[in-house]
Amino acid sequence: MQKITEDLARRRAAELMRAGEISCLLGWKKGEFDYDVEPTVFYTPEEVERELVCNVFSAANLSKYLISLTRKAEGRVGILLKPCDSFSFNQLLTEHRFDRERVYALGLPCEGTVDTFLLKERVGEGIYSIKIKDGALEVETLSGEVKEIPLSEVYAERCLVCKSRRPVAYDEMLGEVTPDADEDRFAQVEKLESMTAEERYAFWQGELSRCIRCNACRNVCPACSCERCVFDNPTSGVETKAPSEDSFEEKMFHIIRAFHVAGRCTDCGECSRVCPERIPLHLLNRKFIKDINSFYGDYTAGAEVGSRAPLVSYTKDDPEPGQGGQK
Amino acid sequence: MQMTDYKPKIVAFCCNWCSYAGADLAGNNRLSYPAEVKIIRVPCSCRVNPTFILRAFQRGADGVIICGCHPGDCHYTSGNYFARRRMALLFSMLDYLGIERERTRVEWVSAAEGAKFAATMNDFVSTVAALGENRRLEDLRCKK
Amino acid sequence: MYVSYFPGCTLKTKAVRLDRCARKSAEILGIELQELDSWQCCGGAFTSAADEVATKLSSVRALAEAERLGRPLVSVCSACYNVLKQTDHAFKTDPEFASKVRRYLAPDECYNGGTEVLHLLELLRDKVGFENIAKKVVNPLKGVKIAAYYGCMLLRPSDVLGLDDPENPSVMEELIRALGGEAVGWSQRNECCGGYVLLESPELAKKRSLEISSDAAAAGADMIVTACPLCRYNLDKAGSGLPTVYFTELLAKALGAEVDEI
Amino acid sequence: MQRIGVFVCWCGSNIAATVDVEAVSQALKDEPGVVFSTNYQYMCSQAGQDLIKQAVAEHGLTGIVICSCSPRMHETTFRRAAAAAGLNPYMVEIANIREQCSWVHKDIALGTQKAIVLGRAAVAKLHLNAPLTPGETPVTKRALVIGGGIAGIQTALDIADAGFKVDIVEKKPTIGGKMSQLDKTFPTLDCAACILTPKMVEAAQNENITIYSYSEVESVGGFVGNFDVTIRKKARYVNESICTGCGLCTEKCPVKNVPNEFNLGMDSRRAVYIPFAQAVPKVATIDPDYCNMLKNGKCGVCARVCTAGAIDYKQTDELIEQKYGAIVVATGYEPIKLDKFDEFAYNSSPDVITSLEFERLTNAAGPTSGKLLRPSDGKHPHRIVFVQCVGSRCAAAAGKGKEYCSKICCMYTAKQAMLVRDKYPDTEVYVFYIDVRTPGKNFDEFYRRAAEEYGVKYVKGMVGKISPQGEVLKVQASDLIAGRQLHIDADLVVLAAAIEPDRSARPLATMLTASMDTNDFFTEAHPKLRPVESPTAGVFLSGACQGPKDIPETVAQAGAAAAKVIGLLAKDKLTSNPCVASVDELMCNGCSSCERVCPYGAISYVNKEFRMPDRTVALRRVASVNPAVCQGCGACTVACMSGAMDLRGFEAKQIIAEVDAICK
Amino acid sequence: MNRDNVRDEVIRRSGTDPRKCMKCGKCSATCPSYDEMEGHPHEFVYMVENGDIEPLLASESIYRCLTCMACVERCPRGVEPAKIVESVRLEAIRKKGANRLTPEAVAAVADEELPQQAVVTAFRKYAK
Repeated sequence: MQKITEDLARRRAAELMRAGEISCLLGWKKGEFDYDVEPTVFYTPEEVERELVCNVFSAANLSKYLISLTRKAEGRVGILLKPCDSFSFNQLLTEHRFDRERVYALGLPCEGTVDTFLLKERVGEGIYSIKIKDGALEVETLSGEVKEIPLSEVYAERCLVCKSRRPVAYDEMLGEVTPDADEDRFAQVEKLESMTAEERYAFWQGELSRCIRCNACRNVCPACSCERCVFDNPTSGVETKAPSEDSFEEKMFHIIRAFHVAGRCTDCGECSRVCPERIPLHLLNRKFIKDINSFYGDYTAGAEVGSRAPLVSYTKDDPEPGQGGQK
Repeated sequence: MQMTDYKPKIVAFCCNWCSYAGADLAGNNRLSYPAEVKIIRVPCSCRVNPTFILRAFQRGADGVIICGCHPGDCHYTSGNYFARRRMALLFSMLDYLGIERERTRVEWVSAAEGAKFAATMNDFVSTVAALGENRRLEDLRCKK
Repeated sequence: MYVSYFPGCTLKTKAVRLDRCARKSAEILGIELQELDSWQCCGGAFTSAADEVATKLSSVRALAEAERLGRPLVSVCSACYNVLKQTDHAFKTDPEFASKVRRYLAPDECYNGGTEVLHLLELLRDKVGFENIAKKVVNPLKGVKIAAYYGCMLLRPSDVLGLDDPENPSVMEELIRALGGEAVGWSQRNECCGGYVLLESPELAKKRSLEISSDAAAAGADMIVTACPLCRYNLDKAGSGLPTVYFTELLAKALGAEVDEI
Repeated sequence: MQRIGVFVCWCGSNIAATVDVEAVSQALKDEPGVVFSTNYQYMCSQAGQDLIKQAVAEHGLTGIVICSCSPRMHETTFRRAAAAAGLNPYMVEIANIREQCSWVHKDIALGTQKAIVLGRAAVAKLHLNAPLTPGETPVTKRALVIGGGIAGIQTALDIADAGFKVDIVEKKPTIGGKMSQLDKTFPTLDCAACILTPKMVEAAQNENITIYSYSEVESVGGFVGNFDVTIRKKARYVNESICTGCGLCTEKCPVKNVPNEFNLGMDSRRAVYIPFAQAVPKVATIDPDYCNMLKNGKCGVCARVCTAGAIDYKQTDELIEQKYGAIVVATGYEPIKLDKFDEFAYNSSPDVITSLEFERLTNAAGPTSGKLLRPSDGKHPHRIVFVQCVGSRCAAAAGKGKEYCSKICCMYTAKQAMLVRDKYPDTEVYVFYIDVRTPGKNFDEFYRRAAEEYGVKYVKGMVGKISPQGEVLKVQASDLIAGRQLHIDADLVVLAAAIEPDRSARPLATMLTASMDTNDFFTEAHPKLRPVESPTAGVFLSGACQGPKDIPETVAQAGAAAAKVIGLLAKDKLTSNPCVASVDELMCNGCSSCERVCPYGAISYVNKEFRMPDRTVALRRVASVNPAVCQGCGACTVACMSGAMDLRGFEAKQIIAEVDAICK
Repeated sequence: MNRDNVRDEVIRRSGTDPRKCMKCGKCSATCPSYDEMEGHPHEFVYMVENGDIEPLLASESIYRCLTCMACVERCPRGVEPAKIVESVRLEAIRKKGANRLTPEAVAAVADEELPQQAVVTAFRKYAK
């Protein structure tokens, strides 16, 4: 995202707030370091003008916060939506999770966000500060060295294969829509599919064994917006609070989580972004998306409000289970 | 492990109207199938939550089969169509995770198909038995 | 349209007209019948026994070659069609047979069940279309009453061959009508001429054939048309006096093809 | 903590022979919460039920587990016993150790082990059971009968006689069905019309009965006691209330070549027609496929000749919405199409006919005025061959025909053969049979009379091929007893075609959510004990829609179905199944997933204020289930990802407890 | 081989199940060769089912079946009698020296126009 967009966003949001159009704004502000930009709610135009950050580190999908914020806040809530976040926004609307009238959405153009893990790996030592330049990051390390890292080398995978940079929901658009990414979103899933069952098993055992059940994936996921998660619900029969001795617990959690968001997941990639163990959780969701597309025809969750999700509809000649989509 | 000694644990979810009645008919006609098959009665195949299936695998089941009315014949008109979608996706996911796809199955068995019920169970048990014990996506950390 | 062509042993010798007329007509209809390089005699009869493998190998080889060429395999002779199609079906439905066959085949002639076996009649009906053939007729078979004789091998077993309704077939009648002729209705058209027992019991074959040709005569036919050299031989010998011709002869004549007298 | 009693049934030797019932009751005694465990010879007997009552009282049981036959058999019995003992009837769980254990496992050790596991699963589930109370819904005191043949008429008359309103929906222009096409009926040789038409008139005149002829059921909603049905009354272009049935229009209509379906196409009718003289309602119907006025606006003869002014070319289909408490299916049968049996030359010779066509040829109101004449040349046939089992008893592997016995053919063939010999003694009659099946009152005597007194030649064998040749049909057949192949020159061949359910039955079953077997016959709730009820509550079965039946059986079943309907309509209120979905509003996201999968429209949404965990109050959209409409399938429970939706009696934690017990 | 083994082998080779027969006799009604046989199609099915194969092996009937498949086509039970006849015939001619047909015999009946097809077919059906 360009500096110009950040300026525009600050100006417009503050204007709206001063005019009483919105009572608060869901946006991002700088955290402890330049690279950890975190979601926040601004209540005054001054805060917005001073602290709102809209740049390649504004990765978090804000749409989920609308559920609680619209319940609490007075008047209309402002929100900044990257194109991918706008799909989540629509999906939440489809599920009646907030009232559209209570929200004013400012659409942001996006060319990708930075994978901070990748950046840290690339820099190789502690980062002191970051300056965003055209197409590159100027990183000053703790040892005082200044490195220039091309953005193209540290864009997040989810942005390289982004399903669409064309926003599907906003009240006003700040800046120009950027061209779509052209990499194949399902290449990684296909690679796994082409492995033998043994290899896949080994892959996922290695990945999922690292899970510490911190619930970060669940908490960030805009589709995981249940009032109370089944894994916290004593009547569900599967309530678990923490990793148990049972060797299957984490797999069950992740499979069920993926299943619960199947047909609703917009592939925003937040789950993998926040995972402290860097488990590629999005590959589970993407598998469902790929299967849904091939079994039941292309479907993009959140592309339009009110569409019927694949798991709550059917046709009489759907493929039989276990046939790999064959009818 | 000797294949002949190995008895897989099989959980069969049967809808009350067709498949559970089909299983009863298999009994009425004295059509035998392995005792490893234990049936759980549900009103409809659409009552089967993927959680139940994963829970069965978690607790040591080697195979899980869901039986319902034939598509178009659901007592509740559409339950099995939803079940079919859910299971198609879930089974594909389990396969993706490296759990053999032969361990899960959906079969449509009507109340009149006692013979099909018994034949299905015989086939399913021998298929699962041939795979051996389920490795259940074990967590590396839990390995002794 | 390019198709692979399996002429069969008899078409190369005693039934040259069946073959020549088929080729000439195909040419006029824009079908390229490409004779398989290395076909061998199909054996004339399909042995239904599950443990017969060697006798079916020549058919599998032909199927394999057609598969490599990626074209349907067309036959004009009822018997070849019957044997090829039944062999193909056995190969696709009986894994034990398929695996036994593979042991006899060279690696490069392996068959994967991908060949569509067609009788020329099927090709004309389903891929060319009788209405298109009718447009190309230059010598309509006007005023000729023709009894279409199917015998057994074009029709049975119908669940494998699927060429036509085994009890009430119509493909040859439709062809006759497309060529401007009149097809007579008669009931012995799908009964056996006794072909297989010709050498074993000539009198039985003769009895059967006479029954068939007399029924055709009783129905008022001027001639019988067939797709099988053996049927033709038997019916000719039956002694009812009714001439028997191949369907390709009628086709070639109606389409105005020049076919040398043999 | 529950106090659970376990009762293991021997079922005589049905269970006890392959399951060590003592070992089962001993093993289950050690399960947590089990305070009493025993076994008994017949738990379903009065003595067995008394045992339950006694144990509940003595041990203060809060729930019981019965290890016995299938719950589909005796769940209701044991629930009643529990209620009689003062327990909530839903505190009963059944472990099916007969159909799904003792009858299918021959090894006693394995059978016993499995029975114990099944018992444990039932105990584990019962621990989580909660008392349930059925809801109550009112009953609409009106019945719908679908199909106006003898089955539908009889059912309607019986229901009407009990004082309830009943509507008959018949897709044809007249009621009467197949029976109206028959000549005589076996084994008494009554004239079909003589016994049927009075009933048709009775139905028309009964003030409790409304006949919707030329009508079809368009949609069915609701549930037992409260069905909402839409009936499409097709436009017949004749005002039914004005038409006097004089028939003048049917004589003057210039379109004369319409195949007459009542005579199976063996003669023709006009474009405006009354199917037969005794039709009910006796009103004309215009066939829009043939009427020149309706097709191109040129004609209008019928309107001109109709003195009553009943013709209405502008008439359109009418949709009637009506509420019913019960629905009776009486859709009947059709003979199968014989396209795949051309070895019998049905398509190539007009003199090869079906038995139903033969009925019309011998019926005084038929195309030949009752004279038996060959369709081809109108000559009297002197040698007739009847072929039985045409399309019946065919294996699926044969790829054609039906697997079942059509049941009525042996008898009507005997009747037809006998009548031919009676009326035309110079006619030679052969019947080719595989078996002659005559299990009915006076049936075998009837068949023997055909052979012994009337000289019908019964040949054990089958016809292989029929060759029409000139005027004769050359019949090639086997005589298995003589060991000969027969060659008969017949003048007429009559094929006893298999019967199959009417084609309207399948879509109707879908509307009614009533199950069907693989042959499209409606399935009964229990093959022996509930033969006239469909498994779908409030839907009953009458006549051949449930399986092949002759007239006496059909009438008996029609009366039985009526009795069941009367029993239902006599109630003011129905108690509904309490095993329905219920929503935990605190957990509901209001996402609408459940609503979208509910086939009954039982789920709606309300906005409610809730105190949130952070002590704020929020207005939230939450689901609400109508327990009278919910049928308890559970589709919503899986669509709900938050787990807010659960199914009473089959709760998630109950099923998981069963899974755990089984996998232990 | 004992009687049961022969029966099992004949049935296995035929690929059919004679127990499906309901004794309707349609095969024998259909058979164009009926009068030439002393064991008729339905009897083949019945005798093979019961293991009475010896009399069939000795019977000329096995060489009178036209393999026209009419019985297969018309059997309402899907029993396929012609395949049973063929299986019995193979049982007979696979025995050493039991070839039914010799080249000399063919030469004796062959005429100018006899199609090759007739010869190859006869050898395939009546000789090993």
